[in-house]
Amino acid sequence: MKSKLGLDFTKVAEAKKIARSIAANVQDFIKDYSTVASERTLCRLLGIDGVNIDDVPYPNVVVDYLREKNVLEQGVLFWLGHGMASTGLSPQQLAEKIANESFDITTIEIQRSENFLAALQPHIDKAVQRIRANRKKREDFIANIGEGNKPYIYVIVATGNIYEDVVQAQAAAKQGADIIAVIRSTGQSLLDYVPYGATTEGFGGTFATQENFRIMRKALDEVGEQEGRYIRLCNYCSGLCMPEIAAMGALEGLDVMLNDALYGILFRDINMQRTMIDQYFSRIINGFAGVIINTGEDNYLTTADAFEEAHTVLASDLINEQLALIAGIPEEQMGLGHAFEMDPQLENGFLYELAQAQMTREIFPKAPLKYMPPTKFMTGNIFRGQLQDALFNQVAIWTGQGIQLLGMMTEAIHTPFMSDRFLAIENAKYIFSNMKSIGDEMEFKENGLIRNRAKQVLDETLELLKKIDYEGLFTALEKGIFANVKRPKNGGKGLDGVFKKSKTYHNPFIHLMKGDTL
Amino acid sequence: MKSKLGLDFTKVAEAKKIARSIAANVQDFIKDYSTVASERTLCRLLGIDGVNIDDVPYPNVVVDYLREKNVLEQGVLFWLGHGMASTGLSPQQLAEKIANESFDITTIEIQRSENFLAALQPHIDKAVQRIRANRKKREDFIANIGEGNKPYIYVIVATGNIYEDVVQAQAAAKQGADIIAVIRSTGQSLLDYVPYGATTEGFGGTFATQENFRIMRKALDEVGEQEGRYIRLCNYCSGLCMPEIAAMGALEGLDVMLNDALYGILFRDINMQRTMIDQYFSRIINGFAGVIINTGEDNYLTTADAFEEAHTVLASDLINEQLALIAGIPEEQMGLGHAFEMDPQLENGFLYELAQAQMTREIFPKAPLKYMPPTKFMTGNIFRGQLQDALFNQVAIWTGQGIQLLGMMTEAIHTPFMSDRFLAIENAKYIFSNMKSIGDEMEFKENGLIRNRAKQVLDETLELLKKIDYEGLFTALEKGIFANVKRPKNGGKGLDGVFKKSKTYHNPFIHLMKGDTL
Amino acid sequence: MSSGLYSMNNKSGSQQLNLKKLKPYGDTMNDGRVQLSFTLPVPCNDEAIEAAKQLMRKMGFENPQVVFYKELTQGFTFFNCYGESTHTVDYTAIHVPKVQTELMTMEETDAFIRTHIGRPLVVIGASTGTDAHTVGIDAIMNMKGYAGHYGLERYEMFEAYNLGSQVSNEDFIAKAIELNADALLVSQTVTQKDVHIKNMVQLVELLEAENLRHKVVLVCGGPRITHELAKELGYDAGFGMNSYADNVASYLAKEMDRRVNG
Amino acid sequence: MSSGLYSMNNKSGSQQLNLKKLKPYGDTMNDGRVQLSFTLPVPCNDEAIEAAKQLMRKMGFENPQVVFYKELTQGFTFFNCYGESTHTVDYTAIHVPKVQTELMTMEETDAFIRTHIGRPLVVIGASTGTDAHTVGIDAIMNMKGYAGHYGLERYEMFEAYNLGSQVSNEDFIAKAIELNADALLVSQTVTQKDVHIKNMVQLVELLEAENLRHKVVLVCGGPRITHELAKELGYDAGFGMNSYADNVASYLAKEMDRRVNG
Ligand code: B12
Ligand code: B12
Ligand SMILES: Cc1ncc(COP(=O)(O)O)c(C=O)c1O
Ligand SMILES: Cc1ncc(COP(=O)(O)O)c(C=O)c1O
Repeated sequence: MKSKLGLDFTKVAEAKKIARSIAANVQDFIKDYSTVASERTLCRLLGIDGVNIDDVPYPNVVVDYLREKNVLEQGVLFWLGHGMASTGLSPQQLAEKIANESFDITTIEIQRSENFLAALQPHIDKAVQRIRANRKKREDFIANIGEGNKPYIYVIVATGNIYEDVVQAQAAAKQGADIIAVIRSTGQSLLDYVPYGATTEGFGGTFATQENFRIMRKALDEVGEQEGRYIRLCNYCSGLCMPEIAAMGALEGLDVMLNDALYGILFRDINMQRTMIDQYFSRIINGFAGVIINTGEDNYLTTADAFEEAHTVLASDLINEQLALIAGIPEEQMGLGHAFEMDPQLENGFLYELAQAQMTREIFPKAPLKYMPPTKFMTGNIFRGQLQDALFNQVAIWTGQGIQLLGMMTEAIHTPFMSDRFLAIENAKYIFSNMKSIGDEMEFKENGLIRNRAKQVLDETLELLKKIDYEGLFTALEKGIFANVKRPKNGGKGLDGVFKKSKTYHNPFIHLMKGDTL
Repeated sequence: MKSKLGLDFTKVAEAKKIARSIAANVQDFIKDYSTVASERTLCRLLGIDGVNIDDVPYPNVVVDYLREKNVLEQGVLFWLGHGMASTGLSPQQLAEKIANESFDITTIEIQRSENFLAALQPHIDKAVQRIRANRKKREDFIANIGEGNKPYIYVIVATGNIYEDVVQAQAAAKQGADIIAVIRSTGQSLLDYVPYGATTEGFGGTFATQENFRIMRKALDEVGEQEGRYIRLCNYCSGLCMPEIAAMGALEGLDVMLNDALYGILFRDINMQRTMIDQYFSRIINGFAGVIINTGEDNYLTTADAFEEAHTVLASDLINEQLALIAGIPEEQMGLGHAFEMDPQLENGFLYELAQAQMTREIFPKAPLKYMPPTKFMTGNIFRGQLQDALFNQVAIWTGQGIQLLGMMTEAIHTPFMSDRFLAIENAKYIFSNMKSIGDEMEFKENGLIRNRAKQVLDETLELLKKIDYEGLFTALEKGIFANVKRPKNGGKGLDGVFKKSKTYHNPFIHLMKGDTL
Repeated sequence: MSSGLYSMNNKSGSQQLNLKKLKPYGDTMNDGRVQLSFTLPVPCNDEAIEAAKQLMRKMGFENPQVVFYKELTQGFTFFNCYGESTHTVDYTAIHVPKVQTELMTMEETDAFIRTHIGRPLVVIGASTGTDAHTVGIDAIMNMKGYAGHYGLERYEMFEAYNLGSQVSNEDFIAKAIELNADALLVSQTVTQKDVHIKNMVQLVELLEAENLRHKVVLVCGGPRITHELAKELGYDAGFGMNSYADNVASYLAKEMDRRVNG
Repeated sequence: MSSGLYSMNNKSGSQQLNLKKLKPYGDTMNDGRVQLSFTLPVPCNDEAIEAAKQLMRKMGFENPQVVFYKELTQGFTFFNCYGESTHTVDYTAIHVPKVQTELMTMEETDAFIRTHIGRPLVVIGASTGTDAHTVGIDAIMNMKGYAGHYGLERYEMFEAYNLGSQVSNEDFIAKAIELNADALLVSQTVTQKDVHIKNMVQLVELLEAENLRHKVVLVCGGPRITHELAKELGYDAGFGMNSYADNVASYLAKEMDRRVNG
């Protein structure tokens, strides 16, 4: 396809090459480390679930125990494998034994490596098969019953109560939503555990729990069948439990997950080493589960200026693309983030937004780009808000975005009412239909504002990437390269959950899952 | 300027030629006739104003009197001129004498033609000078203080109370309106007289009276000076008093007037002969006063389908252009009407609207086109209404329309609240600024939907014009050619006010005013 | 690792729908959330915001929130607000006066009239007074109908006369007498300053003066007309938004049957 | 030619503004017009529309009009309505609790503190609890400020510490003790399920427990914060939308002066 912007694709290739080098350097660090969250993830994949009498999830019980005993660097699988081999108990039984009887698993006899692997294998297979089956179920549904057109209409539910969320989600699906994202309760990303069970009390969102995932997945299958359209379920795995939630999502058939270490670093003050390590494993799981990841570059523009800092979004997308490739995620599952966040007062702002969206489209041709609505410049004036969202929807249909996070006219006021969501979906559907072929009809003037804007952003991106490559991503983050936010390499939350893997550390899932796509 | 649509301008020229022939045939009929309204207009131009004790306006008193006496075919100027010459009274005094003392002006001695003309001349001069002065005042204001950019933002006020209208009008001007239209009370166009004085009680609008014109003109001058922007005043002269109101507007410094016999015929069931004759004189006055006329083709699409019947709008615009040229109106004063009225459910409706608006722009390059908002498909859903109006505003800024009649989100509900108008202006200003250069940036694909649509409408228009030319405009109207409405040539209101002019009939204003532009 | 830290216990019972105490719904049952916007004729300042909140409190809103305000022009301030309504409605007790007729198709209606009355009904319709809106009455009467519902002119058992718009009540009645109409259909669109009320009441008065009122089925319609309002004004039935020829045809057939055959 | 036909006499007196009985304004003084939208948890039918109207009547609306309705999903119907409010507000009696300080410029505030207090004031600020929104507190504190108002860090007579976001109340107090802070600035953005109220009240309780409450000027701010709410929760002052560093700086200077010099 010819560039509508006259983009110089040799520059794009160069940018991708530099981003690859940046990502490779990060990966070079990651490969030697694991974290408490990654280990808990392995517990979950082996089927450990539930909470003890103090409401502590068993994966935490196990991992915390090993950490207290200072043997975590061998990895949880090492201990569970040997534990199973010598006791004949299942992972879940072991976990419960540790929790309730203070069973000291670290004192068991270390077996021969075949026994240890043989004990693990059925549990590993079970996890892998369950995830494969979920993926197959999704693909069959889409093949046999169908799905919505792109841009997928993505809306959030955020009542705090999973049962109320179901009502809202089904309503949205009936109105035309293709993806339902259940927003998490504020602060969940800082919890170093995943809450358990169905929950009905969250703030600004509903807790991400495996039971809640299950309840919502079922509700969406139901309404999807009624509507003859597969309805995707989205949740968040950024935060201190990144890979754990990715695993829960894989086990429960989630379709889309917000997955971005950079978001956690910048907006949740999570330690960069911790979350980069977690991200690697979480993405491997997402990739294997056929989950589309969403990255969080759009958030940069809530604190930085959308016109001045457009190139930081593109640079970050390019780095995120390479980090995702390393984790085996195919381009078709990369919902790279960008946003419509320019000041509505900016003269010709629409044309600049259009330029940037088209540019992003052309640079990541296969990715189901995730496009975020105006948020920063939304006000209590809901009537103007409707318009800002309409222009955003126009840019999306014009430039062929993949996932359209619908803007709500009440963005500055509250998490959406049922009626807000209806009006937002109506807005999107009207624009998408009324302007359906606009992208095909329009050509951008040579040397006009639009082409020049795209060129400028690409040039600035290239400069920035070179700088980041030179000093390394971590240092760049320390200097506040993204979103005007500075984070120290050893600061933030969760660094104490990072450990260097010992020589006997073992995680077969990486090998099994990476790059396995249907 | 090159056509962005690839329009075939030889076809445009052909269409204009046919329209010229249609208009010439109509004019051929008009030239021999006058009407009670045209005669009352002459009374007003000579300074006759006020009402008798029964609230009957003196112009009506005089003309009705002459009609009763069966001497109207000589024209009111004949009798007033001779009356003045023989009594030495002013026109106003003569009118009062007729009203109060049943003075029989038809029995006075007929003077020599010089005396009669000499008696009229000072009054004629006074009228002409007053109108010229108004025009000069407007032009000076614009030159010295300034005016808004095109598209001019046009909003209506319609409280029924002129003083309340003033509050609303000044508010709108402060928010950015360039033109304030005072909507008339429902049914005024069917009155065969013009109400008198300041009025505070109207339905769906405020009566058009000379005093109301004066009050509003003053209010707009006031706010215009505060805002440093000339604020145009608009009212309606379609209806049974077409030329009378045109004269009042000229005397009070109005800037824009809805002036369209076709509207009256189709939507008010006014007799076509009557209103075509009235239109001719009213347009001469409008032209001389520097008033921009607005035609009513947009209304066709409230009863006919906007996609199917687009060519009827263009055909009517072409005829109206020629009729206006015959009355001496320069192209720069022709606010030819068209509208954004397609069903919002129509796939690619936006692209068709864009095609038609651009086509209209290119066919009438100098005209300050009057562009009407969506009305027919507006519903009680004000939140969607905002969006329909936004798309309309987009087409306007994209295609360079002249006068933008802002849509109101409450179109289906009530005449605008003060806040509705604010939100509509905010909508327009946001779109006009945020998409300012879009027209310059975009090129339409060869052979695309847009270019093909424009071509199709032009072709259909040509066919239609040929048909109308063949059978004559009056017959075409009888057959329901416009707006799916059929009107008989001798039906409707006001035919009894038409008379054939006698040989001695005299109206020097036509000669004085026609084609006199600054 | 305290239990408090990990506890996610459900703290408040989920709200239940109670049709006897129906409340608005924002995102949670019985949250009472309502959006309002209005203008107050005062300058924009803290007192204006407080006035807006006090007004909302009087309307029965808890936690009134002014989320946007803007001075529209000197002395007029616009507000966008949200509040939680404390009022409830007993939904189970609601009885809406309705045009009590089951809907019949065109064919059924024609058959019904043929059997029960045995002759076509004469119906005249108009947009009366100064109202120039014809699309509504045309939707009901014209052959081609509206939104897929054929108009009365297409029915075999209606003799339908559409007088168009701006028909004075006097002319309307004269035509009714001339045609010996069974039913009169009045369309009213312009409602500003209650002009439609005045006009519709005048028609009833004129009909009564002519001793005609009880001889015709008198029906009105328009976007702001309800059956309730129609009854109040002395009409037999009223039809609002989203009503079509089949609604009024079914009604007329049944009503005439009632009148003729008791 | 009857006089009636031509008469245009003013029939009803024009409405007058009465500040003691303030009413909403649509297009005519005292018309009381208000726009509302809400959802009722009932299916879409005539009874639902009537329920919406009854609700509006309870709110004190005359002539309640449902101009749009739509079933959002089975059992939930959305309404857009207009009505004429009968409630009035006595605008002349409104007294809004305000942060009673005249605004000073940065230079004036610095000079004031220099003269009246003689040392820089120590101020710590944070977005507390789980709230991750920093833009608001940054707007108040950061050197560069916001919307053309420099932040406290730029003032010579403030020693300003911005702790960022997600700061627990415990950590916040610890820092206050460590720095011997004169004033504490709390920013709260997320208000869903009143999480801000809980969090802000907890801070006051902790301060009281530490016997620190009276030793500091305690200020909060955020888009849904009002001075009234702040006072209710035991804060000294609250700042909402459209407040900037100069507002809070002026207040702090005057308030400290009051406390120190009586
Ligand atoms: C089209 C239109 C016009 C056209 C009318 C053309 C024509 N030949 O009818 C034109 C351009 C001429 C026009 C002019 C004016 N209009 Co107009 N117009 C409209 C518009 C855009 C659509 C109305 C319409 O056709 N609806 C479609 C039909 C099918 O719906 P309906 O009428 O509701 O009919 C349905 C039902 O109500 C019912 N029904 C209706 N009648 C009857 C009768 C019976 C017996 C039954 C059983 C059922 C029934 O069945 C129909 C099918 O479901 C509305 C705005 C809007 N979007 O609603 C404004 C609107 C109605 N107009 C309005 C006004 C004020 C005017 C003017 C008075 C403005 C002026 N001062 O110049 C003029 C003059 C007309 C006059 N004096 O009446 C206002 C009325 C405000 C109010 N509530 O008082 C509106 C709401 C616009 C606005 N916001 O200002 N208008
Ligand atoms: C930017 C933003 C974010 C960014 C924050 C980045 C950052 N570093 O701050 C990101 C993307 C991270 C984010 C995340 C979330 N957000 Co957020 N976010 C916004 C957004 C778009 C703008 C807020 C903003 O920056 N405003 C600009 C500043 C300058 O205004 P301000 O805060 O009001 O501050 C002014 C005054 O209030 C005052 N002020 C403020 N604080 C103080 C303090 C003092 C002492 C004083 C004197 C004055 C003062 O002065 C300032 C200048 O005038 C709003 C929507 C909107 N348009 O308002 C949603 C919004 C605030 N977010 C919301 C939510 C729910 C969240 C999440 C919880 C969603 C989730 N579950 O994932 C998350 C998590 C964050 C959390 N737990 O807190 C909701 C809150 C709903 C509610 N009322 O409860 C909003 C309204 C969006 C929505 N409709 O859902 N968000
Ligand atoms: C990539 C990413 N992850 C996570 C989140 C949500 O974060 P939290 O659950 O921490 O509030 C966002 C918010 O937009 C995001 O963009
Ligand atoms: C050309 C023209 N004249 C007059 C009017 C208004 O007509 P009336 O005053 O008859 O309602 C319109 C309405 O849109 C119009 O388009």
